[in-house]
Amino acid sequence: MKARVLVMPRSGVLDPQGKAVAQALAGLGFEGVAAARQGKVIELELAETDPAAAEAALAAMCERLLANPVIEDYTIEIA
Amino acid sequence: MKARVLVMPRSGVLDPQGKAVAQALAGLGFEGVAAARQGKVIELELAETDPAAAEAALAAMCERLLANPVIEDYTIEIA
Amino acid sequence: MKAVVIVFPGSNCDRDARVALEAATGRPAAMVWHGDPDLPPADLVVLPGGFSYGDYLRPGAMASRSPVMQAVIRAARRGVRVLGICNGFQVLTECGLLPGALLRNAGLRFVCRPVTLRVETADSAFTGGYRPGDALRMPVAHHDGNYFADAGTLERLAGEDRIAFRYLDNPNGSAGDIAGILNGDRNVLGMMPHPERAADALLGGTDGRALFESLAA
Amino acid sequence: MSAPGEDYGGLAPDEYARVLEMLGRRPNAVELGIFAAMWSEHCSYKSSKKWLRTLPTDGPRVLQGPGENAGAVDIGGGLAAVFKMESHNHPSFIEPYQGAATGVGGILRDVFTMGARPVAILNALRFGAPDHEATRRLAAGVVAGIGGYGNCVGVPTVGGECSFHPAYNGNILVNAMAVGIAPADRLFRSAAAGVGNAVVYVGSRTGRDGIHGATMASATFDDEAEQQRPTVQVGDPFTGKLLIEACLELMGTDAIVAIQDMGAAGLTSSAFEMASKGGLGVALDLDRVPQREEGMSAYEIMLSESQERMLMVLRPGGEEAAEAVFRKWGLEFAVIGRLTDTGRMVLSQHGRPAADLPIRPLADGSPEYDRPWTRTPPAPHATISPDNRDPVAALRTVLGGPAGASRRWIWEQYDHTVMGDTVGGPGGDAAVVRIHGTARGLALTSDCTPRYCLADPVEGGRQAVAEAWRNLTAVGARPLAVTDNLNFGDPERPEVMGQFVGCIEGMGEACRALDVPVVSGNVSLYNETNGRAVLPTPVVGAVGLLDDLAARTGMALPGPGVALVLVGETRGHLGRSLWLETVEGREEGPPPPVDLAAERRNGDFVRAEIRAGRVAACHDLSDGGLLIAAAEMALAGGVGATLRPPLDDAVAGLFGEDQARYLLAVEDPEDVLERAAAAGVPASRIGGTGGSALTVEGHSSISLDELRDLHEAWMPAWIAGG
Ligand SMILES: Nc1ncnc2c1ncn2[C@@H]1O[C@H](COP(=O)(O)OP(=O)(O)O)[C@@H](O)[C@H]1O
Ligand SMILES: [Mg+2]
Repeated sequence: MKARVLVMPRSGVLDPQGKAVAQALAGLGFEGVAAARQGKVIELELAETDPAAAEAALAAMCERLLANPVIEDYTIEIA
Repeated sequence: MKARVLVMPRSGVLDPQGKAVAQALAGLGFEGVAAARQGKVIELELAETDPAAAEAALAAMCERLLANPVIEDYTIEIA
Repeated sequence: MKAVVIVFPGSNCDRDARVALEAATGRPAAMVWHGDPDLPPADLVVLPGGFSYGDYLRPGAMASRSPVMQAVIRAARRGVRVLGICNGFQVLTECGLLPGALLRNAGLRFVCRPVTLRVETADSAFTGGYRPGDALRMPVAHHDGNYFADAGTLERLAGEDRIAFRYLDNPNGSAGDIAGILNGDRNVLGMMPHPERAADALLGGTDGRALFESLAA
Repeated sequence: MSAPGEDYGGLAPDEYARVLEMLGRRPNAVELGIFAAMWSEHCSYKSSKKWLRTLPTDGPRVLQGPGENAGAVDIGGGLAAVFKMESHNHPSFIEPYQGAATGVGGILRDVFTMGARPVAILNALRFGAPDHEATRRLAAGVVAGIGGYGNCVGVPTVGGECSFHPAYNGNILVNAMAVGIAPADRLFRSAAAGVGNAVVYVGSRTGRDGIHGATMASATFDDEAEQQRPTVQVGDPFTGKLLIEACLELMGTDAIVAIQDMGAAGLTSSAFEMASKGGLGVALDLDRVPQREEGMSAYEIMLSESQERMLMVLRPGGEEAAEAVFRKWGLEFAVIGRLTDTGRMVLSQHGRPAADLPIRPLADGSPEYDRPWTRTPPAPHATISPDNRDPVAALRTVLGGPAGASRRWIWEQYDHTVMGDTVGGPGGDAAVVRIHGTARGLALTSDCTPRYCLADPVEGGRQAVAEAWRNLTAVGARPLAVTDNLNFGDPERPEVMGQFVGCIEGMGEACRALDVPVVSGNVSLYNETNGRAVLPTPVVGAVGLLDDLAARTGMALPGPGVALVLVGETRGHLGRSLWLETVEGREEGPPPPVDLAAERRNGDFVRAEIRAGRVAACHDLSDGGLLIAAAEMALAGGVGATLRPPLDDAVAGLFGEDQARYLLAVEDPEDVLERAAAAGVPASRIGGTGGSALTVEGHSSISLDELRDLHEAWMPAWIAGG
């Protein structure tokens, strides 16, 4: 089973990369980009076949390793 | 309109971060993670309201800046 | 020789490059701001090390799209020499003057240490002061120096004698131990190690000096 | 900041009473927040200032002592060295990468605020036991964060220290020191002047970063609790670099009257300090403060600790030129208020008054405590039976374990060669940084031996200064001045306060005896969890001058056939030694006594020999004593050595940590010994160089290859989880 974890800076937490991306897009002449935030995405190939069990395992992985709860939020997407 | 751009290492391109994630998960006792790949996600807040126009603009942004075609593939998701 | 050093926001080896150039050429180097759409007349353009735009998104990505880079690309096509060191190498691959890309170090950590390079070709204005096989000591200091190119490109680089330097003690996982490459016309060199930090005996080595001197000659 | 109590926004009841008296009314929420911040331990030094006053802070070279953003000393040639050290202990425990990164960013700001270009960073790190579950993650994050900021701004991280002890399990220490160079006659200061002058905000926008959690939780503020939740400060080194360049560019003009970075307690403390030092008032319109988020309250704006921000007072007419500079560098620039003659801080938001406070009384009336303290009882003597265990086996244990292993894994993550002036980077005694464009250099070091401070704070305080002084001396530099970072537990506990008082007493004595005034510093208290305090850790950062870089030395043995000379008296003091701790597993005994007169005599002698070109290599003896020092010198030089134990008890002679000692490699030992005798300095020839092994005469030997592997292996293996 394939799964995807999105890890984004929590709202309110400064995101220097996102800010720089938004500015660079404006500099290249792309108008109408009000804001950008940058995070990371991790695509995983899991042996687990049960979606609920996979989701639980992924949540545990996020808590333990993939996301830093102090500054990041995560979302789990199962294919 | 909100949109999301996912930028992943192309297949065949070494992905040291993804590899490290897979190893670290195994080290923490998470079994059954066959592979992991790590990429970037950029969430954008666009002034554009027409999905097709937004998609075209996002593709241009990816080509010009957000992804490096030598090493990365991108996917555009519009909310 | 007239040299120009480009200053991007976040460049931090611009002064170091200038000092090394001035020592080798005896002439002041011009510092050019990234926002300038034009270059002053120059024989050599240096893209210095540093963290242009904080290395955000991808190292060198945003800098490679700055106004001055259009002028640098035109100059390179005219045959003006362009030297990209560290972040400058990343900018050169991002703007397409050099093939391939620089990925995150295999060890995933920033690495600052002296490395040993083997000179692979003396056939360029940059490496003419060395002999093939020379071993040079100079520092690396980067987080993303892991050179990547597809197999065909790697083959072509080797076949066309465009690999300038290889690591003898690969610090970052680079394909083929590549530390520096030339473009097809041999007037553009990108390299991760810092020759400008190895051009002063007091700082522990002068192996980089011949690179600047052969450019000045 | 200190841990505030539940009520009165963090103020103690009697402090709150003083607020009522000062205002003649109840403060509103914003005002209370400002009082709490300004009177917090961190901002007011209320527990420590009585004792800090006892430190020597003056001297002929001092251009700026404590009280400004950083201290400054004259280094000749029209230049000043500007430096300070600061802690980011609590933030680094919560989020190691960002905590450490913003610590570096903050200390860099302190230095360039004075008009100095930063030229070097040092870091002093204390982690918990290597096998404690959090230590690995914290150490990896902190080191990456320090590198992440320093590497990006392009200031070399040239030295530091790192040690482990279970007392830091719940409270790591992350201290960073920055050093800059400025024209001596153009130091910038923070005292505001000129009624009507513009108060200008530059740098990044203000967000809800780092607003003090405990203060936020106070009763008055739980309305929009979720929205107001404070967030961890995230460093933006890219903006930090732009801010350095923009400020230094503007400082080349005459636009700036006063400047202050926004550090702890952000806009509140910067505005207060500038106005109170200038004896003026200030009126700020908070709507003009560049904000990252919608709907920020006055309280949040005033107490945000967003990074990469500065406050300046500009000369009339200077605004346009200043704005152009900051716009060019892509930074925020906003006139947010004016200086007034009212002596009050008047804040308005949305066209309504938000706060109105008297500045001088609030600043001058900040509490000062004479906290009760008890002197640390003397540590009982540790009985150590003299025996003749193999010193080389002990060397393996010490050098191959957490206390003695190489810190290369750390410093290779720091760019220590950027700026093209690092003559001596990490791995030696003091780092040496050339003064750009000259043949002169600065020597830089940071030192503290907390296990000594725990056993005897006064000796430990003395020793921290003496070791820093010795490290500078060992490269041939003349020590100029020091900064400090005093890390302790809860000052409301008399034992902890006693440690603080004792350490300061020892430091003050040593600074006087060795002629190194304290020109800046930082105090970090409440480093404890569940009643368990960190070891008393008064870190000393020291700066010395090399008048001629050619007349310096390093610790690498130069090659075979050179004599080894031990300078200083060896008594074999093993109490609190690394040997006792790591080989015997005992943390016992008093620390080695520090004889300041001997320190001075021996050090002055060594420095003169180095300057005269008679010393090929030099290393001061500290942690681990003579054999460790000899091993480090052999490894650095890639050449072997043979050593005769200086005492009959080989272990005591080779591992004793007696102070005021140096190991020298010299070509002409007779000459040096004669000169030492004439100067009244104990010295003896104890061996020589050659071969590819380190040999202890009458015992055994170890090859340099094996020694190197041992020394280098521990840290990478530990981090990798092995
Ligand atoms: N955290 C660190 N960052 C940079 N360098 C470090 C760090 N920890 C130790 N070092 C370097 O390792 C060397 C040995 O450190 P230490 O044993 O504390 O030296 P000394 O005993 O001479 O004071 C020094 O050169 C020091 O600068
Ligand atoms: Mg030392």
